[in-house]
Amino acid sequence: MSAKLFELTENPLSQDDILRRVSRFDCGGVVTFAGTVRGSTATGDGDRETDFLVYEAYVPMAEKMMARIGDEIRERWPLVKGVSILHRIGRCDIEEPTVLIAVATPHRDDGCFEACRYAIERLKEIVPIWKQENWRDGEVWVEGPRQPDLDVSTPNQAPT
Amino acid sequence: MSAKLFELTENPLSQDDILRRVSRFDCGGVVTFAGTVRGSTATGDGDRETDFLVYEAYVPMAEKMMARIGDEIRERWPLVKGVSILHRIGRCDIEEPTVLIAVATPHRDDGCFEACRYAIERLKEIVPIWKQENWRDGEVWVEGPRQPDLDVSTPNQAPT
Amino acid sequence: MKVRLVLFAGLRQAAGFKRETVSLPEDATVGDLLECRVPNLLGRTFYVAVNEEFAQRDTVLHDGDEVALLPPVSGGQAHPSRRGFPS
Amino acid sequence: MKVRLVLFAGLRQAAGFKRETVSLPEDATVGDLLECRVPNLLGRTFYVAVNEEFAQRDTVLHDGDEVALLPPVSGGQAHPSRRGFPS
Repeated sequence: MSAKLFELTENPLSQDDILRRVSRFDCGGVVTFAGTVRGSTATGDGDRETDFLVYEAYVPMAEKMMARIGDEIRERWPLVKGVSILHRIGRCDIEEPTVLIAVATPHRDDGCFEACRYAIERLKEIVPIWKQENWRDGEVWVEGPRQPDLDVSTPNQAPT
Repeated sequence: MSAKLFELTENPLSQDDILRRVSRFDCGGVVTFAGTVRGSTATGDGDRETDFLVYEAYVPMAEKMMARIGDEIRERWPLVKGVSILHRIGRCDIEEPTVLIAVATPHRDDGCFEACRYAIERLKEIVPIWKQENWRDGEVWVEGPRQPDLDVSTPNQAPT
Repeated sequence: MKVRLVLFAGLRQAAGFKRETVSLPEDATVGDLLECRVPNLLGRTFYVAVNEEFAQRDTVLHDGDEVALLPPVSGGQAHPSRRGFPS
Repeated sequence: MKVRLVLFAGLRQAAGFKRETVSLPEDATVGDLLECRVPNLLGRTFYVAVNEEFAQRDTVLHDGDEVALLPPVSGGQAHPSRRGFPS
């Protein structure tokens, strides 16, 4: 099987494709998380509309960090047999998947749900990918929550 | 959208298909569980090999019970916007998905992981589908764990 | 009255038939039907549905009902399955 | 020595450039590079990677290093996103 397990791509993502990437003879449970582009987001001020997103990434580091999340998962959930993380770059339209994360285990109680949840949380902490939100009359690069141990803006930080 | 949300089928299941069935304009997170046919199962006596499975169902009741699981989910996780459950009948080969369950929510913290996990547990309690395991020199209809409140084998049971 | 009896999977195999129409006295219950038609299955664990809803042994039947005998379900996948018939 | 500086997303936009080669004295740190080349960004929250690994302000640089300035990541999806620049 030559498909990469951790990949950034400009092409549409396929859930069937990621299932094939992690499927194994000895696995019976696969959990896949798909993050899709919301066209409408409920806010205190009523619904906010989005037209499309554009993703930019530091590609080699992002793929390295996604592989690291795979390593962290195998350390925390030793029964996990397969992990794949795929992320779009470029323009993504409403309802399109922007990220897919699949985790395969022999049985459904072997950590596939927990590990998949962990992966999406970690992705949003350490994988250098950014989204630009575009709507009718504007655009903005969205920044995620600050990870204090990574922030270099204050000189006197503790080393990691 | 005319595709059924709760369906038994003799055709191969597609994760891309179920994602389309539950995708919505206002949802950004979809969790899909795939149960796939294990070719090898670790046991105390070493690995046990399976050649293929055959699924039989009480089709109208099974689809009704799958829809009921959808209702239970919307009651327990009111932010869930979409639920679909698809199950194979007939012969399923190694690594093929036999069941797909997809749950869509606006954000990933809105219950999509928990509701998907709940659905597979409930499916194994109340949805009348049975698997026949086939291996080199035999076959057997597998029976799941007994649900005491449904068992009619003892006359003096409590009414549900 | 007449009811339709349907059996699935291992129960179908054990009983040797899939589907049958059974004549019963008025006010017969699920239990009456089981004792009359499949007494040999009564030692097994199984569930009963009447018209696609789970029922109990004392559920009263009506003309035209469909009564299904259901082994403990084993759909889905991804759980250790057992080899050999369950006890 | 020379290092390559790369900026992404909102930082690239704010700095007005994407990529640049910078000459630095030996033993210069990440902090030295930032103060020398992008002092105007120092009020913002961002991370630094040296050769694709997260680094700190006092990480010492070497000739040929690639230093990337990374805004807090916002990949994935399915979380409330904010409108307008974060404070």
